[in-house]
Amino acid sequence: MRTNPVGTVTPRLGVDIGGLILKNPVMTASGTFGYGEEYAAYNDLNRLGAIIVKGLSLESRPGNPPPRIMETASGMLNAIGLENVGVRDFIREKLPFLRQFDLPVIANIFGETLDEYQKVAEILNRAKGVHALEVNISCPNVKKGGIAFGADPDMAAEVTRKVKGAVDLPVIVKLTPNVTDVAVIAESVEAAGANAVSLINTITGMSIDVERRVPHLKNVTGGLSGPAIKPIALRMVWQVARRVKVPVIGIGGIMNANDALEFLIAGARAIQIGTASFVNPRAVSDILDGLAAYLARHDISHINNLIGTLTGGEEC
Amino acid sequence: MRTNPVGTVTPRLGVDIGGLILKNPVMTASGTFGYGEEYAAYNDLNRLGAIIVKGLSLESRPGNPPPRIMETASGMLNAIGLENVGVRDFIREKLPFLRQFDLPVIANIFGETLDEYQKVAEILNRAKGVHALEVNISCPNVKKGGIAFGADPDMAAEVTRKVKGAVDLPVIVKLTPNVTDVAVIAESVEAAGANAVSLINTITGMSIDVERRVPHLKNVTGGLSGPAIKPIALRMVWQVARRVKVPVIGIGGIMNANDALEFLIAGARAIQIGTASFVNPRAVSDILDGLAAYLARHDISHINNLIGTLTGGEEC
Amino acid sequence: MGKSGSERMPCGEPYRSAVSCRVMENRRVAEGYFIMSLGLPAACDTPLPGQFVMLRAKGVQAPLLGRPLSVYAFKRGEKGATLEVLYKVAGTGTLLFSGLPDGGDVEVLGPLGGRFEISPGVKNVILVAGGVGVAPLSFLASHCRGDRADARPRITCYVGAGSADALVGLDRLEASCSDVRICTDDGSCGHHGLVTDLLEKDFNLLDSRDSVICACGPSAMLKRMAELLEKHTVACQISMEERMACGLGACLGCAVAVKAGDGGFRYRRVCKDGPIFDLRELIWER
Amino acid sequence: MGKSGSERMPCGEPYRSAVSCRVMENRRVAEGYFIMSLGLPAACDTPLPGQFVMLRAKGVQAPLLGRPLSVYAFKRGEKGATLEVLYKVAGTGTLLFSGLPDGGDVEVLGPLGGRFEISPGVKNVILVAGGVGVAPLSFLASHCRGDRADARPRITCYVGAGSADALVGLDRLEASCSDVRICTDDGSCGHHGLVTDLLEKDFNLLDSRDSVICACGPSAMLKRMAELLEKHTVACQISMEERMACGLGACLGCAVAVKAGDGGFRYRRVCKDGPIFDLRELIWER
Ligand SMILES: Cc1cc2nc3c(=O)[nH]c(=O)nc-3n(C[C@H](O)[C@H](O)[C@H](O)COP(=O)(O)OP(=O)(O)OC[C@H]3O[C@@H](n4cnc5c(N)ncnc54)[C@H](O)[C@@H]3O)c2cc1C
Ligand SMILES: Cc1cc2nc3c(=O)[nH]c(=O)nc-3n(C[C@H](O)[C@H](O)[C@H](O)COP(=O)(O)OP(=O)(O)OC[C@H]3O[C@@H](n4cnc5c(N)ncnc54)[C@H](O)[C@@H]3O)c2cc1C
Ligand SMILES: Cc1cc2nc3c(=O)[nH]c(=O)nc-3n(C[C@H](O)[C@H](O)[C@H](O)COP(=O)(O)O)c2cc1C
Ligand SMILES: Cc1cc2nc3c(=O)[nH]c(=O)nc-3n(C[C@H](O)[C@H](O)[C@H](O)COP(=O)(O)O)c2cc1C
Ligand code: FES
Ligand code: FES
Repeated sequence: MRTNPVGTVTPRLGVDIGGLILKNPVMTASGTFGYGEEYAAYNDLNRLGAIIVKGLSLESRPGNPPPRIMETASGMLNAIGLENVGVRDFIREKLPFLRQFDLPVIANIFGETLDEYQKVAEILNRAKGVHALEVNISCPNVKKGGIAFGADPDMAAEVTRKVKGAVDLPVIVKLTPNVTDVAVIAESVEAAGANAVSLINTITGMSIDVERRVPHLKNVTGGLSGPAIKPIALRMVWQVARRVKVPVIGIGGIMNANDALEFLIAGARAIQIGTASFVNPRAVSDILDGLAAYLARHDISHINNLIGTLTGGEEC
Repeated sequence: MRTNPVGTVTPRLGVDIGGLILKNPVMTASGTFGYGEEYAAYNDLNRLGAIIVKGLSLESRPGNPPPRIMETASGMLNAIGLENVGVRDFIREKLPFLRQFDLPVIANIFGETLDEYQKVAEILNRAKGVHALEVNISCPNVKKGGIAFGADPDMAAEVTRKVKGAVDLPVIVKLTPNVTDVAVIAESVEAAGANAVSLINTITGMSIDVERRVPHLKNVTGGLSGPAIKPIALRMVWQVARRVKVPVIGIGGIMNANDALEFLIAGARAIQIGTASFVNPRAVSDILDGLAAYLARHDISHINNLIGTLTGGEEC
Repeated sequence: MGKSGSERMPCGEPYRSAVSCRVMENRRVAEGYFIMSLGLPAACDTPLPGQFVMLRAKGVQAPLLGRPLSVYAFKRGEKGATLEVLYKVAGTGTLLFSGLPDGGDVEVLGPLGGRFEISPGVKNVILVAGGVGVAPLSFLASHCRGDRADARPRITCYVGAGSADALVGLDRLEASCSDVRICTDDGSCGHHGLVTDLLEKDFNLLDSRDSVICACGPSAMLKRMAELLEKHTVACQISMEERMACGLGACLGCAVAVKAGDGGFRYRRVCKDGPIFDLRELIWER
Repeated sequence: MGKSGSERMPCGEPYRSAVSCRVMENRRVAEGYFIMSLGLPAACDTPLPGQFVMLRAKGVQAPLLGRPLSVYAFKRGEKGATLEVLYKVAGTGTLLFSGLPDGGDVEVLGPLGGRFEISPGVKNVILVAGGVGVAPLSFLASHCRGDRADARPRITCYVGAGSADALVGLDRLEASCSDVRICTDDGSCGHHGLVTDLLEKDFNLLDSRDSVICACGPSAMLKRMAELLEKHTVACQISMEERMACGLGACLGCAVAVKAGDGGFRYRRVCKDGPIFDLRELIWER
């Protein structure tokens, strides 16, 4: 295990995510940091709060036909289609690399059925070097006619219970923004035992090539991420943080320390960096530095004294 | 009534919106074009497909305390709070100006109760020079604990029926994007008699001043509009256009003719220009010119031959 | 700032539009303060003191919205006109402006909004400028000079800034005003203290039917002035600031609260009903 | 393209990062085609033929993502190095690049991806360039020249473009190649027709164990080549293009379908597993 060579991790940044203690609140968002290897030459992985790996299913999945991505105004659409090596290959081929670091590994998981969720969770629970699970409930449940597990409070709770029942690891449930009231889903998974919730996953969008009159993505629709969605993500995090007691992890369009601070002030206990890593492979490190600098500049002794300290609004 | 001085309105652009015949599909979005006066020095209003005026309630409303707007990445948040002169003053003070033009006027209406919707609709139905109503069902129903009428299919249908029952004018129902499945709401208001649906209204978002730890908007949250939301709006329009038979009017982040074409190809019968008018007060005219140029360049004899002609996707 | 060539209104006038124009010079005049000169076509409208323009860097996607800047100077020349703005780097938009090279392209919408009104009888014009608030007031001062010599009022200008480095536009003010009184928060130039303190001292001189105060500055300064003027009757016009989207009165984004007849309040649009308001009309705390 | 100064890996190497560098020259070489020279720090890695960089204009918010461009030339100098890219204006990002002034700032990430592999035994290198596909091939040709004189393969280059105006980079190709054969779709220069037709004619010359084809161009060209080569055994490496987000292999956005052992397919990442692929490995229609 490598040690931190620069020592810029300040004790004032530590956070507790449903029993998982992180040295700071900066994590990588699933699907945007690979399995860590790709970014290890760009960042000292020992410094990160945690790494959340690309979503894992029971068997490997090829993903969707290309084109899979398209840039939009201040954002991007992706329809990767949850391509992944499968949970067993992950443990065999990817996890050993990550175990070298002083870095909590959070496995993002998904399934097409409740059983698949449970099985993936069980397998990971036995793996050495997995510190928590993040359950992606934003993928369509093929058995239920295309309605995502995450869009229904009862189904979301059911998935949560299944996964919780299968593991001793902390379980973070990752919520979809494509719902009428995300706080209702958050409350439901909290009641079902989730140790934390993370949000938001991507917002479904599309884009058309008007010269050829075809969608830019072969899959027609894709998930929108990046700065464009930040105001929506922030609003949802703020709504959820006022309704649940478990820690809330903020995700969506965080490009710099300022954006990260907005989420923390709105009530997020930690944050995840997604699309920003594509724009700047050192985004996670830069954001971490920026957070530390803000706390120092504002003389805030611990990040917990910043979290959820929004004041001054007058809701009408 | 003024005549069109340049004659660039080509017959190939005419569309039928639930019985209302427009000379072209380019309208102004409610709340972004005032009552027409502000933009009359910048655009020949006779050329527009229609004008949709700022939302009207039974009595005048002061709106929310400032700050009311904030720019975000490729978008803006607004919490105007439905400030308006009230339906009677509109008829007395604003409508006469609009009647000078060869321009269909669509009144955007909202209420805090079903009764208010009905009353506003009745008053407008008797006014000379109002050609259709657009019913904004995205505002919170204070009587029902903050849930928007538009987020519930049954309540959305109820508003639609009330308004339809009160008028002979074509009724367009304007849908909120802050829902799990916008097509369900669209189907519901179609069944309740809506002559057309328009979407999307703004997406709820927020933004924080991290130095002062206060929201940028006094109202904390506001509606996100502009290019940032275009992929989401386009996806919803595409989803709805496949599920309802009534015309669909596309709104959301349309900044130029290319954007407008995306919506038309996705199935929108007409489009509305909102935030773009703030960036370029001639946006509506420029977009109209661009649409005509596209049809000419692609040798498309009528815009109806373009609407809904998306091909080539492979949904997974 | 101009008109579109292609179409004409029934009256024969072309329709207006934002005008693309060139940055002739973009000069740093103090740390964080710049003066940008823009070359406008001859057909542009002549701005009046207190009016503003919405400025956007051309072809950029971000920021999306134009930024309101007061007219600092305007001059007609042989083939066109020159408009100057004096601005402070406050955030993304103004930072982008500050980096525009000479020869860069911007879009200008305007002139917009209302003007400072100095009625013919006025003998004393008192300007109160806080920081970059000097921009519209300097333009106003040069306008007063431009009127018939016998009708010219006496112009006294109070200028406040954080420190000597942030005192901008003094040269022009000095050319147009009878008297320029300076103060800085840190005492590095002129009076040590707030501009409103200096103003307070001179109050007996000011409070007259022949005087009018015109002010522009941070809202703390304007609020303090409102307190000062409570027990006086001298007229006071102020230039207000609020975030703007359209600049034309359509979006209702730039609301400020003013007193309504019934002791209540109503919102007015800074862009259309302002930016110049009667100081006593405004409600500072709601 | 470089390393960050502040932190070091356990091995003592600094961590990598995108490098800010200056546009030394951004020259239009034909209508819609530009060559941009970038000044890189001495510590940068040396790119290999076929590798690419992700380029972003510095400080702009749109476009968000970098744009992949092949390395067209690279030279180390006294104090640093110069990297050249040859690009065609295809949309928003490349349009923005084309407007960057000399002295402008860009961010460069790379060199990324794999290289064209010319094994020592190869006697004939056949390059097939469609349009701007000339960029990586020209760099490859200059590399082959750089090797030991006795080991140098013979390089023949087939270049296709829409018309004579769109033929770019010929000078350098001619300096590095034994033979440059030109064709244009409209016959305005060289052979009238597709580059693949010209190639087909020469096929008996090419199909040898000592030859390797390296190609880069529009997918229609590559597809046609795949058909041509079906009945031949000559090795063929191609540079593929797909939209990219990360350029590092993390996002899985740049997938292309290749044949899998079992007669099926699997996706490979252009940025990490490519951009150089064996032509015969690819699946063109799925
Ligand atoms: C009528 C009018 C005339 C103005 N004239 C001048 C002038 O001559 N010179 C000058 O330097 N500035 C002037 N301003 C202020 C100027 O418009 C803002 O500083 C500018 O819009 C900030 O944009 P930004 O993108 O740089 O900052 P942002 O990143 O948008 O914001 C930075 C800070 O400035 C505040 N701000 C943003 N927009 C405005 C606004 N419209 N008014 C006030 N504060 C704002 C924000 O709340 C934030 O605190 C004027 C404003 C108005 C309304
Ligand atoms: C490994 C690699 C090397 C490349 N080398 C060069 C080079 O040396 N010179 C050069 O001119 N171009 C090169 N390209 C293509 C170049 O990346 C695209 O033209 C560019 O990204 C288009 O960006 P844009 O914003 O200008 O266009 P956009 O507005 O994004 O799109 C315009 C059109 O280009 C297509 N396009 C967008 N991105 C890509 C992409 N990454 N690859 C292929 N097509 C794309 C779009 O589908 C669309 O049809 C390379 C691409 C790859 C993947
Ligand atoms: C290319 C890509 C792949 C993603 N893959 C996954 C995934 O496998 N599982 C998951 O839960 N979220 C996935 N996401 C969603 C991100 O983790 C994140 O929730 C979203 O991108 C919003 O954050 P951002 O705006 O910072 O990117 C993916 C996002 C992108 C852009
Ligand atoms: C300042 C502002 C005010 C608005 N007021 C209304 C309104 O009164 N009624 C309504 O139905 N929609 C209103 N909208 C929503 C717009 O009509 C439109 O649906 C939305 O802005 C999305 O389109 P855009 O991205 O093109 O702006 C308003 C939008 C803005 C930005
Ligand atoms: S900025 Fe739109 S009304 Fe003032
Ligand atoms: S661009 Fe991200 S994997 Fe290739």
